[in-house]
Amino acid sequence: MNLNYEHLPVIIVALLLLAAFLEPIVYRHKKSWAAPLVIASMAFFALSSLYLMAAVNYHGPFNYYLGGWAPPFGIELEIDYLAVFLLLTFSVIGLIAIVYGLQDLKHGLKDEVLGWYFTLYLLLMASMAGISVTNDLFNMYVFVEISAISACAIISIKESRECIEASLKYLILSTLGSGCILLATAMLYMITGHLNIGYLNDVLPRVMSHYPNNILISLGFFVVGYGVKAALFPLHVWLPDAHTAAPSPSSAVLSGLVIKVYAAAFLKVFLKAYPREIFLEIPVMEIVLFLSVLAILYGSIVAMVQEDIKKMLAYSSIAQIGYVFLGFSLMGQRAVAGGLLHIFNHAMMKSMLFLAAGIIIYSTGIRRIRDMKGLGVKLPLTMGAFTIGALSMVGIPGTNGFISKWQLALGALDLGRPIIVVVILLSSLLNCLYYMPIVINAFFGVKGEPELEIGKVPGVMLYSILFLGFGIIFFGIYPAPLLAFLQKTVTAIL
Amino acid sequence: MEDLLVRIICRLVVPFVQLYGLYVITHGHLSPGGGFAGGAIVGASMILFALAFNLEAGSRKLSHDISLLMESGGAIGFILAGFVAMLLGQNFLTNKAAGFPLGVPGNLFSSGAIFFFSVAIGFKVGSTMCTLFYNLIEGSDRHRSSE
Amino acid sequence: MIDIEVLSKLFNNYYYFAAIILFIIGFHTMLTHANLIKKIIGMNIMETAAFLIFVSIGYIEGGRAPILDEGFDQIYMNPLPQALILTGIVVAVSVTAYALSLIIKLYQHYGTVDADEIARIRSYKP
Amino acid sequence: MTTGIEIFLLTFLIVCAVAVAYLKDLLSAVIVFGAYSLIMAINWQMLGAPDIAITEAALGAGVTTFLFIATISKTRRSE
Amino acid sequence: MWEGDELLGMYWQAIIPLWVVLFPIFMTPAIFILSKRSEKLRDGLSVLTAVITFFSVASLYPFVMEGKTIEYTLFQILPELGVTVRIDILSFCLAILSSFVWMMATIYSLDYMKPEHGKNRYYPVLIFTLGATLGIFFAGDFFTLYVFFELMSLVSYVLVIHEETPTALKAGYKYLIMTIIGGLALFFAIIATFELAGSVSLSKGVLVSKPSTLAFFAFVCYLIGFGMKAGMFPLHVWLPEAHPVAPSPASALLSGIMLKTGAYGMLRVLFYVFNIEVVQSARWDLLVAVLAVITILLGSAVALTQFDLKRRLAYSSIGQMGYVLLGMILFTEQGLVGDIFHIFSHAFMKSTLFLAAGAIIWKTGLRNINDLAGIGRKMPFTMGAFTIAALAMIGIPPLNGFLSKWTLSLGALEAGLPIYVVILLISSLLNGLYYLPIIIAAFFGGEEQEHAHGEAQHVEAGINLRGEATAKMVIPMVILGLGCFFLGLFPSNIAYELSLKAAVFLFRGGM
Repeated sequence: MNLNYEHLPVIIVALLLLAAFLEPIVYRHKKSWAAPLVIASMAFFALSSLYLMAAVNYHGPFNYYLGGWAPPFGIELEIDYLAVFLLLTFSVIGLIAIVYGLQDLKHGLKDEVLGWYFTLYLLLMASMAGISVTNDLFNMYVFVEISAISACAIISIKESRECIEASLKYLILSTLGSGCILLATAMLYMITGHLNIGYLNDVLPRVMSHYPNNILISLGFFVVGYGVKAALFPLHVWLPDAHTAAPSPSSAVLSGLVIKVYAAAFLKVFLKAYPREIFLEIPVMEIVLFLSVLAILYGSIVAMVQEDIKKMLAYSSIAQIGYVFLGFSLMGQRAVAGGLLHIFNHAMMKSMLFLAAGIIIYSTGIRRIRDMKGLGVKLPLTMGAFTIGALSMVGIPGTNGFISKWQLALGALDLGRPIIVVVILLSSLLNCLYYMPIVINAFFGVKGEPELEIGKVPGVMLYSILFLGFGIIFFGIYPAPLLAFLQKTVTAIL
Repeated sequence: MEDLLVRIICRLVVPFVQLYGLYVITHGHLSPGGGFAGGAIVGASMILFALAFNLEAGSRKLSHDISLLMESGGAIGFILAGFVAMLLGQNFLTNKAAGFPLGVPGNLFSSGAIFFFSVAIGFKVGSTMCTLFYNLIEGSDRHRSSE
Repeated sequence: MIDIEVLSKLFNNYYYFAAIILFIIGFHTMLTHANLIKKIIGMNIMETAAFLIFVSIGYIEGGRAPILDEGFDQIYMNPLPQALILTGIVVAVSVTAYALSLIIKLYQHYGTVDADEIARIRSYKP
Repeated sequence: MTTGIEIFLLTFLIVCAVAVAYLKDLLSAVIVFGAYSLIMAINWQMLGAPDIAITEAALGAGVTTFLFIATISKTRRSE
Repeated sequence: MWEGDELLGMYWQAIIPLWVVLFPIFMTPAIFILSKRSEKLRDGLSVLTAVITFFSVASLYPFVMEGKTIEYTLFQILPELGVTVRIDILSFCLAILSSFVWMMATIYSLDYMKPEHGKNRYYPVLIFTLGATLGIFFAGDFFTLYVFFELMSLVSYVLVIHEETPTALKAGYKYLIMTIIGGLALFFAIIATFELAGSVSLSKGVLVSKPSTLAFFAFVCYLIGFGMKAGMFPLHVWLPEAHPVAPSPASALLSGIMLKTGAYGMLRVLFYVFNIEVVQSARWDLLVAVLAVITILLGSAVALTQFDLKRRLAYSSIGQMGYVLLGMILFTEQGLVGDIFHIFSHAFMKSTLFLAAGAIIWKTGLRNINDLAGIGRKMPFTMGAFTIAALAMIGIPPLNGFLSKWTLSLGALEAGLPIYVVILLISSLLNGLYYLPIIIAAFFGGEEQEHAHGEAQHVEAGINLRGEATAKMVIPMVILGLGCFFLGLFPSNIAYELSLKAAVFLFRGGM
């Protein structure tokens, strides 16, 4: 028996799936074990990701052939820097969200569906881990589908009519996106005979001049497909409803992680599978850049007029995913690193904000921003964490949002595009315009005790957002190792 | 559809359909078909049964608990079978290199782990089909979603 | 003449051609029809079209189904796309089933399966 | 000649797809979609993919149609 | 032995800037926690922190007078960008000034804030802002400077809106938005500098030595960012709203010290990022000059039309900051001396004025200038300090305002720009027009009506019009007022020496 670390990625995915399928049985027969099982599997996920990160950092990236079949026929997993980075992000944020969720969900969900929620959550995590590590386009498609279904399901699990409608809208559009991804994959397979990203990168430069139409179609469909799933600007229509209607931990995971995983998949396909020369001939990245700029401005502007706090956060997500795509589509060393960094940073900020909003809704039932006056007096820690998140969104130095903005802006200047920096700054200002009034209203301008009914906030919920808030500050002050790691990642990709 | 003729024919047909489904499942590596297709056939037979008689009769044959167990059990079995190769020092889901034979045409038990994989998938797909159908018909009194 | 060239190209690749047409029909049905059930059917058509492209890539004129038999010297179809599409079909069916269950729930809430009508009801009663 | 049959089948597929889009009666649309799936299954067989043919027949034509009909019986029949 | 002592001394001096920045910041949570226990402890600790900080800064004096510079990087936040600490004479000037005024304002706060709410919030924020402000001055590169600049700006928001009235909240919101805009402009400027030069350190000499489009935009953004804080003309809109609504000690700090951070930043930009040749050859100085002149005239002119005491003071601040901005683009040594000395003078004058105004408001509740007739007889010390500072503002010799204006004029003449002298004179005249009536009315006017019914009203309202405010309020005010006097008496006082050295230092290339 030699179980070395190279098996870990597949063990992660398999164990998460195993736990997911065990969960309904456990929940039916031994209810008290269900929650520990979820926590244990997520903790295992987080720990092994950490270990994997250390191993890859030390030994270098490695490949894993599923079933012992070498590519081009077998499915290959490639565990490179990017993959471990994504794994770590997903696992840690996922763990925190579900730890928080245990309390919140008991409050918000019907008892009998809780077990199913855990199943779906683990399935979602497994599929995201799968997308991160796989190096095979079709396998990626399958994981994308699984994640789409489970993501829809954790929205619809509340069974209110808003949830179901949002979930159905999401499902339909998401399937549309999957169809596009599948067709694009087929197009690539048609001209190269490969589905493996590495092989595609080898073969595509040789065949691209023979089949320009196929390349064009595949690029277009990939952009549409991943764009729909990651809510890139004109294809974002499903996001606000879906992220608003879902239970708070779901919103945190959906906004913080799920849309990011598609952005990462986009990065994998576009920068790892396609040769760089294609983008010189076909300006698809310019289009994505343009869309992401629009996304940043649109998301920020629309967020300003929202009344529901979760809806506001959802629109803000549209703007933030714009940053990620902005970094990727610039295709410079610093810019891509900035985009990746923003995946991590925004995952922390946005899940924290959603979880804080969840606490507010949990303990007071308030959803409208207008009604949140004086909340800072009643829920000082929650609103304090919210403030940190808001400051980070605006990009105040000392928070991690500043670091990613800095990196992105520097990346844009590297490529001689100061106008992008102006867009980033403009959006920071807009962020300020819609986050700051909440903070100000919560803390200031209230004389005496506000008349609010406050339920008791469970400690676990509070600790999880405080932990995330601490992370925001920590990575705002000491991002150096993370950035060094990302530099390595980007060097490997480009 | 509470018709005598339909019921009798159903009684007659369903065992054969199920047998065929099992055949498809178990001979997945030898002939067209496999876990997915066979499981779907078995599941479809159960649905047919439930349609011809009524839902109570159908769920008596395959109760929700059993269905749940089969559904999860199939998936778990598949993953566990995949782990076997790993315990033998090979990659996940490895068949040939882990010492299992690759299969001789025409021989049912000649292909090692693939047989187990097929059976596990068959269970899973078949029971999932039934669950889905019941859920759709029964409506929202029980919540369930697909995998 | 270019037209004839294009036509003959299309004729020679009739599977791709048909698949693209089906894809567009499915896409169109999915996007433009307000009826949710129709949308789901469109979704299925779209996905089968994509599968059709995939499988026809592996198609070889005069080849046999990829089943190992006594004669080893025969030409086989490429088995890889077929194996993949099997997975794809199962995924498609699960998505369909899930979507349909959502539609039923939506019907119980709104009394209609028409997306436009649902939007109207929602905007009517905020 | 095989090409003739293939082209006939593909044309039939397209016709079915268009018909599905235009039929006002949802039940008829679903039935036509069932036919579409069956033709698709035959198509798979023609393409040398019996595995998919069987699966498509069972899942696409069988189960999916069942599910659609079940849904329509729960909701409303006309568009 | 002797060498060891020397080395130890070096280490100690190297640590002081860090200590000075971190000590108040770390005391903040302590004060916050203790404030729940006892108010006395909280007040005492706040004052103690301010005092210790001041003396720590002061202990650097011999070191700095030797003309030494220390710079080291604490740790890296981003590749090539870290938290860098640096002491030189310019930073020492600003640091000693701000810690001194801060100490005074903190002592003043003790009694002033007694009737106010939210004191548990006020003191920690006050002390934290001290740390952040000193962080700006001891920053070794623009990145660190930016970080502390943003921290200070954001945290001082809490000071601005302390009273939490709708007016205060509105003004505070304006302040916040403008601060963020300024911060973002700075962000752009610094990032562009980093892109152009590969570094934003203060010790690399001139960073950008060739004018280019990007460099120009960077310059403009620096101007927006720092000019925003300094209340430069088109960006001054937040200032007259925010300064009056803050509690008076906070106003004194906002006007006296925090405005200076903008001027300090501009000085650093002009001498470290670009240099004289770049700015002059590209004629960028013209932009600053025009804006500075408009700022001077506008600030002084609008102050005339204001009848709220603190608002008038706030507009006066805008005008005075115009002098500072003007002084730095004269690019003569004399002008620079005047410039830096004016930073000193204005800090003393304006904080005295605001503290005095605060004492009047605290004691009588009167904010309108027309109601202040005869107040000088009731509060002689307060109005005495007010008078000295106001006269200094106008530029009456031998007060410090005169000295700085004199030096500035000399600098302008040296630069061959006598027009600036005319502007200074006009502005002084305007200053006289809006300060003198207050003083005259306070000491000589309005006896009858005040006695007739004004006092009766106030007695009804339960306010005692007689007598001074408490000693804790009067003493800091008087000390600052006397400072105005002594710093102007001889042109060889400590502040002037420091300014002289700093100006020479900057002209030598700032190494």
